[in-house]
Parts: sequence; C-alpha cells; structure tokens
Amino acid sequence: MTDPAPDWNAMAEEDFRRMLRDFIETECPAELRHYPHRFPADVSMPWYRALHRRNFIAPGWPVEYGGMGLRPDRHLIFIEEMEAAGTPWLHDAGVRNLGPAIIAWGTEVQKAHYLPLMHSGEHIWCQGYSEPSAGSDLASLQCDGRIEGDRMVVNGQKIWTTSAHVANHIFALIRTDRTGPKQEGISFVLIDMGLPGITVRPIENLSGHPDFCEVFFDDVVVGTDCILGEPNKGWAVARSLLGFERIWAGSPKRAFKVLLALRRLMEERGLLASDYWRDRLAQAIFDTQDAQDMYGGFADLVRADGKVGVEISALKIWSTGTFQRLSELLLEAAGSDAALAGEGAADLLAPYYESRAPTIFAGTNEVHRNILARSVLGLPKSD
Amino acid sequence: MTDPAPDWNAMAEEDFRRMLRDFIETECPAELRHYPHRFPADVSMPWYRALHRRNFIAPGWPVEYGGMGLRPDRHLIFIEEMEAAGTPWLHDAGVRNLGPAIIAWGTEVQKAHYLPLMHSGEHIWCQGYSEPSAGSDLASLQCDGRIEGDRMVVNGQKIWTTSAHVANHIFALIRTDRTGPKQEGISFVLIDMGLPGITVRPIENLSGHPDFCEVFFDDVVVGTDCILGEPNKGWAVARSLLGFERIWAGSPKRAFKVLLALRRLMEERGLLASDYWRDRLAQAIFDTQDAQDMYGGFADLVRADGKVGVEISALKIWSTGTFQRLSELLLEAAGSDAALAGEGAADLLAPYYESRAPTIFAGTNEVHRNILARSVLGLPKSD
Amino acid sequence: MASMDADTAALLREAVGKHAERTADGRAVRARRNDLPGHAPETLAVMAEQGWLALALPEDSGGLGLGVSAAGIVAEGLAGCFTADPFHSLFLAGRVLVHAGAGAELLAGLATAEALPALAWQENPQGFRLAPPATTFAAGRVSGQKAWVAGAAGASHYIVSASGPDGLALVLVEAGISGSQLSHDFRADGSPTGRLALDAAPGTVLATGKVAERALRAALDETSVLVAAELMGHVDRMMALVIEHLKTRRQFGKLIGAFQALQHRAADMFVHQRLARAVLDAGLARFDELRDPVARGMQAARLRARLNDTAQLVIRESIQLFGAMGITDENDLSLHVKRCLSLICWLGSSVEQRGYYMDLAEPQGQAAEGRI
Amino acid sequence: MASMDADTAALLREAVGKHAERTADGRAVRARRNDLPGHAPETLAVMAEQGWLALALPEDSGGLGLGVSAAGIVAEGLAGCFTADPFHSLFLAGRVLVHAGAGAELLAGLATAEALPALAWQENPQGFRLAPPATTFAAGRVSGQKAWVAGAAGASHYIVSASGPDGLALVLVEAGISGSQLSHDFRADGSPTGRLALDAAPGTVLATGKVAERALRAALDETSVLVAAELMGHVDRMMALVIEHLKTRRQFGKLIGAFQALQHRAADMFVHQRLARAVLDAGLARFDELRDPVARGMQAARLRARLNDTAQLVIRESIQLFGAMGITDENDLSLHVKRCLSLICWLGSSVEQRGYYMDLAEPQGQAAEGRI
Repeated sequence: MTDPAPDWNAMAEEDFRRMLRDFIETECPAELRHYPHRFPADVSMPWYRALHRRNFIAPGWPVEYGGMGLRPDRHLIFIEEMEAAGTPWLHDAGVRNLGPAIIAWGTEVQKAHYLPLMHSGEHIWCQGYSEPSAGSDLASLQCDGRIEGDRMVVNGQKIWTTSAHVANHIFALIRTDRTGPKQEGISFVLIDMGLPGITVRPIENLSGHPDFCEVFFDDVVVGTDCILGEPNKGWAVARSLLGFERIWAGSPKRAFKVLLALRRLMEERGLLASDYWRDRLAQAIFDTQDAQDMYGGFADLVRADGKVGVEISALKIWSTGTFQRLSELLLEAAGSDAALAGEGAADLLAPYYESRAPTIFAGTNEVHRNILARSVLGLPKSD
Repeated sequence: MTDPAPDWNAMAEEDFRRMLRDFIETECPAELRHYPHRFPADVSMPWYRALHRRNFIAPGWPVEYGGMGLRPDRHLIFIEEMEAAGTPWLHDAGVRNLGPAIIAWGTEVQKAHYLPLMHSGEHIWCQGYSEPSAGSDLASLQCDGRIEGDRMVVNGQKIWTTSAHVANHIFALIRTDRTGPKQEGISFVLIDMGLPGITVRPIENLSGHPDFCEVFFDDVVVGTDCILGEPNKGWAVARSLLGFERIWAGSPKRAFKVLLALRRLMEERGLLASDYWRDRLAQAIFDTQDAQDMYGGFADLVRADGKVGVEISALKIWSTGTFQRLSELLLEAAGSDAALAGEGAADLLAPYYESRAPTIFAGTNEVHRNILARSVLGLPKSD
Repeated sequence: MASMDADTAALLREAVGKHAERTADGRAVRARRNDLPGHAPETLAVMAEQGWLALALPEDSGGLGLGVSAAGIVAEGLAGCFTADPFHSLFLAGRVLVHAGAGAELLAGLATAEALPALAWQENPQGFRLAPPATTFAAGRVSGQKAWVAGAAGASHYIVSASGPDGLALVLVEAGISGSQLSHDFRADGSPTGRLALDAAPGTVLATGKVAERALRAALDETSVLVAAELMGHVDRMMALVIEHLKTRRQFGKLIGAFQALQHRAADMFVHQRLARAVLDAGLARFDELRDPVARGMQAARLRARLNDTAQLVIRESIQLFGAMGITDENDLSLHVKRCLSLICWLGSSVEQRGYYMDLAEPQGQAAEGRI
Repeated sequence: MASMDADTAALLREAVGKHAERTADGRAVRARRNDLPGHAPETLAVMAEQGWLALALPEDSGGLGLGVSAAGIVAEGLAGCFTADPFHSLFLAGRVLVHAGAGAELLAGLATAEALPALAWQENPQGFRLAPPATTFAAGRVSGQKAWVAGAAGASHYIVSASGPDGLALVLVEAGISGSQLSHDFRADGSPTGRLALDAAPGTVLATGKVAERALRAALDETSVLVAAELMGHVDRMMALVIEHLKTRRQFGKLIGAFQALQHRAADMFVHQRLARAVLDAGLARFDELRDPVARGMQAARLRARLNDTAQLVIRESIQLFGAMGITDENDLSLHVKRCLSLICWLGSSVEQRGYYMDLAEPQGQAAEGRI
C-alpha cells in the first residue's frame, strides 16, 4: 500500500472521472478490454496488481485498509468508468464481499493477515455457500465441520462456487452444530484451498466458460482460528455480508453495459431510423436509468446509516430482470447475427447467457419476492 | 317455434354467413348496433324476439328444442357475424347456460315448461352462484334452503348476479344440507323472482352501468319441483354447466371486437404510417387470431366427444388476458382521447372497463392457474 | 428556482395531507362527476390561502420562488382526496407565463386565485411532441380549435398557442370574449376538459418565436412532472387498499394474502411502486437543479413514462387482486383508478414520452460520451 | 400438395420418434459442436431411407407429394434428438426448386440424398422481408456475398439469389467451383452456417423475375413454418424437463412444485405451450389447403411469430425454475435452449414476421370485410 490517498469523495466529479480514465488508459491493456467473461486469473493479474498498487482494488473499503473509502454514489461512478472502458472482470469475491466482513467481524490478527494478501491479489477468494440440497434454502446446509480442540475437520460438498477453479482460498459456511434450529450451528470459515482433501470440479455453464464449480471437502483439517466471528454464529456474519452482496446484486451496471452494446448495434445497423426500434431503445434506456435512480436511492440510505433495509430486494429483482430483458432485446435487434457464437465484444449471446444467473444467484428472485411479501408488505405466512 | 330449420351445419360457409348478414340487416335496428353495454331488456326485446321467431336465439341448442344445432365451429361463425354487425348483447344467461342444463338434467315437465318461455324471452334468467364469502371459493356458499315436504324456504344472499335487475327468474345454488363435505348438500334451484321476499340491489360498476346486483332472499318459498337434477346434487349440475360456461368464457369474440375498434382507430389517425404502431397492431392481431385457433381447437374437441377437458382453462386465461391487453392498447393509441368518457361505439373506455370482469368471473384466472397446475401439469398440492 | 429545505418540505407535506384527509369524501367526489367546475367550491380558496398556487411563481409576482419539487409535494398529497384539480392547470398557466417573462399582472392574480388563466395548447390527441399549431394569429385576432383545455371551466383567461407572423405566438384571450366559444368534455373521473373554438377572437401577444416555444415546452414538461407526482400518490393509495384487502379477505379457509401466487403478484407491484418512488424523488430533486432545457425534457420524459406505466400496472393488478369488488364503483379504489385513467394520457402518454426523449437524445453525441 | 391422412401421420410421427429416441445422445451432440458438417454421419442416410427428404417433393421427382404438415411432423419429432439438421436446409432448397419448376434432376437426387443443394439467399441479418439482393448475376457469372447459408457444409450445389438483367435470378452454382469460397460461422448450438463469397463464379439460371421471386418467397415461408414445428418440439421437451424438476426437487422441506407461485408460473408456461400447439396444428392444416400466396405468407408469419415467442418465454422460465441447474451446460435443457436460440432468429425473427405480415395485410381491404 503506497501513497496516502487524496479524499476521493471531495474531488469534483469530473476530475474524479478524468483521473480514473487516465489511470485506465495507462494501466489497462487494450486487449483485455470489453471481454464478456472473466479471464483466467493469470491473464487479468497485471490489471489486478495495477489496481492494487494505486489502492484502487477495494474502492469501498475504508482508507486505513488500503481502500478508497468511496461513498456509494462515488463508488457507482467508479464502476461506471470501469465498465465504460470495458476493464476486465476480476475474481474479486474477496475484496468485494469478504473484505468488508473481515473488517467488521475479524480479529486484529485476521485483519492483519488476510486483508493485505487479498488486497495484493496473492489470496484469491471464492464463496462457498450453496450445496446440492441447499440452494435457495441456504440454512439447510449440511457441509460438516467437526471441532476437535483447536482444529476443525471439514467434510462435505459445496456447489455453484463462482471462481473456485482459480481461487486459492474459500470462505465457507460450515455446519458445526446440529442440535439447534437450522439457522444456528453454522460457522463462517476461512479455508486455504491448498489443504489436502479439497477437490474442485468446474461446471460448464451455458456460455461454455466455466465460471462456477463443485468443491469437495474430504477430512480437510483447518485451525479454529480460521473461523470468522464466533463459532456457530456464522449465519450472522453471512447475513451482514448480504447487505453488501445485495447492493452489488442490484447494481444496474451489467444492464447498463448491455444498453451501450444495444445502442451501438442499433446505430451501426441504422435501426434508429425506425420508430419501432427508437421506442424499444427508449424503453431500455428508461428501464436502466430508472434502475440507476433506485440504486442511487439505496446507496444514499447506506451512506446515511450504513444499512440497507429489506426493500433492497426490489432493486435486485428490477436490475437483474432489466439485465435479462435487455440481453433479449439485443438478440432481437441483431437479427440472424443473434445465433452466432462470436468472440469478445462481438459475442451477442454472452449477455444473454450471463443475464440468466443473476436472477437465480444471491437469492433467487422468487426468494426476494417472498421477502418483499412477508417483510415489507406484511402479508401473512403462506403455509 | 316456426318452420322446420335447414341443416345449418351442412350449408356452405359463405351462404351461411350471407344468410345471417341478411337476417341482421332486416331485423336489427341500426340504433341498437355497436353499443358497448347491455341495454335494458325492453330496448333489446324486439331483437330478442326476432331471433326467437327465426329460431336463432339458441344457436347451440339441439334443433328439437328450437335451437340451430350448430357445431361449435359454425357457432363461432354465428358469433362472429353478430359481433361484426354489432348486434346488441342480450340478457341471455338463460339460453346460453341454463338451457343446456335443463336439456341435460331436467324432467320432461321442466323442459316443457321452461324451455319455450326462455326461448321466447318471457323468462329472462340470471345466475345466482356467488355470495359475499363465496367468490372464488364457490363451494363454501351459505345461502340456505330449508326443505319442508314439497316446498323449500330460501334465506340468504347472492352477489355479482349479472342482469338480476332485469331478470324475472334466477337459477341459484342453494345449500340444502349441511351435514357433509362442502361440495355436497347443494341444490340447483330455479326461482321466480316475482316471489315475495326477494329484493335486488344493483351494484354500480366501473363503467357506470349497473350490470350486476346483490339478490336477497328472505323466507322465499318455492316448490321442490323447482330443483333441477337431484336435491343436494346441484354441484354436479353446476359443474356440467361450467363446460359450456368455460368455452364461452374463453371465446375471443370480445378481444376481436376491440381489435376491430383498434384497427379502425389506427387507420383514422394515420398511425399505421408508423412501424411502431404497425408492430403493435400486428401483435394484437396475432394474439387474437391465435386465440381463435385455440378456441377452434377446443371447439373441435367438443364436437368430437361433447366434452372439454381441464386444459380449457388455458383458453380462458389467454382470451381474457388478450381482451384486457387490447383494451389497454386501444387507450394507448387514442392518446388524450383515451380519457374522455364517450358514448356508444366512441366510448374508448368501455372496452377497458368491460375487460376487467372476465379475468375475475367464471373462475378467476388465478383459480384457473391452480387447475392447470394441479390437474393438467400434475404438480403437488400446494398446501 | 430553489429547492426546499427538508423541514419546509415536511411541513408542506403535512399541510397538504391534512387538507386531503379532511376532504377525502368519496361520496362527494362521485356527486361532483360530470359537472362544472370539477372541484369542490372551497378548493381554490384553500389552495390560494395555503400558498400552494404561489409555490412556483417568482417572488416578484407574489410567489415563493420554489421549484417543481415543492409543487410535486402538493400534487402527490392531493391524490389523498382523489384529485389535485385545479392545481395542475393553474401551475401550467403560471409556468408558461413565468418562462415567457410576460403577464406579470396575471401572475400576481394567480397567486391569490383572483386570476384563473388556462393554457390552451393542444389540438390533436397525440400532440405532446409539439408541432406548429393550426390555430392562427394575425392582426390581433386568433382563430382555431383547441381541445383538452384543463381548467377551462371557470377560467378568467386563455393563453392560446397559435402560429403567427413571427412563428409561434402565445396569445392572451379573455374568457367569454366574442369570437370564443367554450364547451366541455368529461374525463373518466368526471372532471371537465374544455374545447375552445376561436373565430377571430381578439387577443394580445405574450410572447413569440423561440421565447414562446421554449416557454411552452418548459411549462408542459414541468406540469407533466407534476402529473407524475399525483400519479405516485394514487399508486401508493391503491397499493395500500389492495394490501389491506389481501390481509383481510378470506377464501378457501385462509386469508388470500397467504396465497404465495398472490404474494408474488403483490411483491412485483411493490417493485414497481418502489422503482417509481425512486425515480420520482431523484427526478424532482434533479429538476430543481438542471438548467439545460434538453436535459430537463429528457428527465421529465423518463420520469413521466415510469409513473404512467406504474400506475397502469398497479390499476390492472389491484382490480384483479380485489376480484369482483375491484370492478365496483362503490369501492374507493375506483376513484383512484378513474383519476389515473384521466391523467395517464394527458401531457404525454408513455409512447409519446419515449418518442420525445429520443427526439432530444441526439444519439451520436450522447453515445460518444459513453453515457445515455 | 395433399394432406396426409391421420393414420399415415401417426405412423410417420412414430418413425421419427423412434429415430429421435435412438439418437438422443446429449454427449454426442455436445461432441459435434463447432465442427462440420454439424450432424451425425448416419443422419442423412436415415432421412433418405425413411423417405423424409422426399415428403414434400412432387411425385414425378421421386417425391411423395405431401404437404408442409407432413414435413412439420418430421421437424417437430427431430427436436427429440436436439436438432433437425440438415432437414430444414434440404427442404428449403427442394421447395425453391419445386416452386421455380426447375432443377428436376437435382430434385431427384435430393430425394435420395445424392444431391445436397443449399439455398444461399440471405445477405443481411434482418433480410426476411426480402429486398433485391446485392449479389449480381450477369453473363453466366455470379458475384456477391451470402451468409447464414444453412446446409452449406457438405452441399453439392448452391442455389443463389441474385439481381440479374431480368430482375431476381435463382442461379445454380456448383459447390467448390472456382470463384466460390465457403467459410463457416457456428451458431449457439454449435451447428455451422455458411458464408459464401462469389467472385464471377459460373452458374446456370434456374428461374428469373416473378417466378423466381414467388418461388423464393414461398420456400422461405414454408421452411419458416418447419422451423416453427421444430420449436414446438423443443418447447414440449423443455416443459417436460421443467415439470419433472418441479416434481422432484425439494427446498424448504417440500417439493418446489408445491409452491403456488411456481405453480402459477408453470401454468402460464402451459398456457403459452397450449396456445402454440393450437396455432401450429391449425396453421399446418391450413397451410396444406391455402393456395393464395398472400394468405400463406400471413399464416406463416403469424404461426412463426407465436412459436418464436413461446420458445423464448419457455427458455426464460425453464432456466429460472431450474435454478442454478438451469444454467449449466451439463443439463440437457441447455441443448434445447441453444438449439432454440439458433433457430429463433433464422428465417424471420418475430419483429420481422410482424412487419412482413403487415406488408401483406393491405389494411384497407381486410378491414372493409370486418375481418383481419
């Protein structure tokens, strides 16, 4: 971690944007830009390290941990500029999700150990929550952690673990007690994937690029100092992290990226001479910009008191649905080109495939509708 | 009932259509045409009687009862021609729903008494099923019939009774036994509304035209010979009648009528110069014509074995939804005119208001989705 | 225009809320349908007294010099008594005068409801993207046909858009003057909307050319935003009614709100309600800051289209979830439904808003910036 | 063309079903992706042997003289082994020859798979409404670029649409002849689609002018209907997979198919599936009877748009209801999904179909009849 950072929040917006654009221009190789999938870690690593050197890798972290300390609205500008320039997606579940959790729940030893290695990219993290029989119903997870003194023996399986094939660490929810209700007795465990007994099987997804995996634990031994927060209270840690996850899950940035592609395609094809396509584009613009207004509103709430309420489920449902609709519109506007498996930015199918997962992951949109119905609208229990 | 009728089913389609057009031209006064609500009974009565005289009042009844004996596909042509000419809607729950039930379940005495008076329009019938606490959940009805020898004393209330304010007879589901499961102990009763103890309160609906009513029974005494089918087995009678009801409820004729209005409006306004509106119109045409294909398919099934299966719920959902979408499109195409309460055919709001009820009546579309999920798709019970 | 501070905004919201609660009498609203002037007799006096008519007028005209967002609070709150009339039409007339820099006397009268001008701009039902009017102005006389004139009933003056020798002209015509003839249509909610026939009616010019064009465009955009604010008020109230219904109505032995399929329908309605709220709040705040008329137009178009669409969806779903009770006029839901139907197609349906937005968006320039 | 009687249709359906079942090997289908020719080696032989290639050819060309509906049965049934390739492209080439009244020898070879012609008509991605091709034909030579040429891999001949001295010309070009260059793109399902570059390639005229135009239009409409039939087959299979999933997957202590919100989603999918089935059945039957090319075009457009839209909806909902398992390529659902994505935009996306329909509909004439 290098120079003391200026106060990015205080900088004039245009200056902040220009600074970022200059940085990207200098540091991000053109051949890595506008690529619709995550690269293998080694390919994107130079860019990761450049972000790390400049302390841009963790825009949302407090400054004292090497973050930029950005307010959410400024954080959105950061994301906007990165997306507009087409910088590569990173395997960044660590800095994005785990980092804030360690900052909130970690011991000083854990903070001192994990945060710098995560920041530098030496530790690449993946998130091990889902299991074959615990998808939407996460609390019923079975992956077993037997605590024996100051060590824990882990057995079981995780699935849909994004980036597990490139990660060297996993933060996982492990059942360490089976005596209470199912939300209790779960621990939040930080595991080195180099340990004996861990196997990873990538799962091919629709786009043909493995993005998630199965992870198997067979008598994996970790120290109990790898538990984040208190043992058996991992559900609370995971829930606190869901706040960050949910605002991320509701970010309209992916829809926005498709919108830019859509507009470009329509212009290239001359479709905007037709008021049918003009209307469709306007709808797409409105749906995306409106999502940004909603996102900004929730970001303001986070800024005001550091919390998002359950209403945030509405943002997740809207943004992921918009991403999906726009990806379908892109195919519609592309005519027969829509069938062709392209490469890089020309792959019109990529947004279609990629927009399928967000309505399922981070809580299916159906689960979020349950939350809205029960916790926001106060409707009676449906059983 | 007059001349012996020709075999309408055997006639060439174009001749059949021409015959109907000539008939309408001669018998249906222009001032009654294209009116979006039901008229008071006395206004439409001359047209009713003309249909009666020609034996056109009950196109679906067998010929021996004064019907036309039309096959469903020919019946659809009959409806098409009536709708295209804008002939008035009648208070015809009797000929449409009750008639077939009396033909199927009635004693010879009941047939001889009721059918001719229904055919001639002397008896105007309304259907008394729903109650304030038994809407979608019809089987939980409470309206009480106490059988005392050969008479029954009726007490209770019906609601959403279409045309009750103009009818002189009501066919009602009455609970005559409370000892068994809730579908049992219900009788199907034919009641003269001129009997003492019956009061009717019209309910104003969105369009400002009363179309349905509350009907109150206060110690109304009827003979047990007014029960259609066996006492306490009225549910079976009502269900058998639902077949007819459901194919009616799924008829795309109302959507088709809006489609004609929509096309007319778009042409008058020159909207079809815009490919936005051309596309919207094409969608509306497809949705409606496709509904006609589905309707025709179910009509064929009825013709083949006289029955419609539970899949018919799909038709009801699609046709009523299409009617609703088209009515909204009509308002969209009308611009600022859409807000104006017009008169007669110029009332663009009328289709909007009228298209609200069909998704609710004859089984809400939600109830029909339950039927599809359970009875067609075989999904497990949701409780 | 200045933004309102949060405390003042809260006070204003409270005052409007109290008025709405006091006058939210469904029976009275139904009784006033299809009758002139379309609002309760005391409404104008209250609006003047409370200063609502003066909110967005400049201080030198006796106004408060506040932004559209302040007027939005009033419009939204008045949904509580089922209609904001005649608030929109007076705002529209006032704002066109402000932007034209004309009619100072009229503006002063407007703040106290002593002058009641109505803007007569529309000639065809899809007119929001503005074309030169067929109504003509020459040698001090206006001739032509205007329709959908909000606030025409009881108006003291008409501000008429016309094509004149110097391009667009905004012409002031006294109500009732010879050569003018006013008739009324009634909207879905029973409120009147005027048809004005002018045959060489005498009028005086308020503005011409670019100034007139900009003033008209700006006032229409601003009032369209107010309509959106009122729609938000109706959406919230329809939602409250339908959620209450789901929590109390029983069928098949349980509260219908316990059926998961209906819960998800309600949740989707909430998603749209919440989205509309976010768009309205952000849009109103931005509207007080934005100066560029193109940016204001784009913001207005997007905001208004969202509120139109949300209202349409919430109407459709509310009626369905209410079941048969949803289609009776006896249910207060119907008052919100009919009001929304009257508003949605006035000052720009969604398809007009999208077309208008694209007209303004200049695709090349915007896309080059990587933004839309 | 004659309709098939019900018994023959049932036999045909059964034969196709057996072939599909025998060859429905997801692993093999995946292994053939992004490779030529895009179908199993034995497929062509089976299609020829079973007489499927001859179904819609005239009897004097060794065909069975049956209608599009018979070919529809084959296309639909082949969805069971995840792809109907190369059935559509051979049908398309055959039908254009039949309508053009040309290429008798080629037709005879086509029935036995000895000749494998491919129609090269498309030049731009939104070309279904047909404009004069940029490809030119003069003095026995064709020059231009064609893309999305189905069946180009392994083709023996290309039938190329070109603008010539007598208007549209359909020109027969031998595959591999000098001046022709073929390359391949791959579609979502990994099947190839050809790009054909012609630079003064020698060719012989099959038809010109109105005859060529009508033949091309008719063959495209008919093949578009076949694509719809295949889509129906995929829709039924996706539905079967997702309903099975709902009946077996447990979450929150119960079968997910017991959740009413999911039941209603499935019910809505069924509504569309049932509608598409009705439209396809009625449309195919009508297609065998209709003679008027305008009526055939309108029928084809409507039918195809419905199947496109239904497939798109069923894909979207199936993936969602499957959850994470829906986005893996390991699930056979993905084979249907990718095949549908490859088909939906070929021979007319829905928006093109709607535009084409409106081109044909001549609004005035139709509306005067009170029908649409």
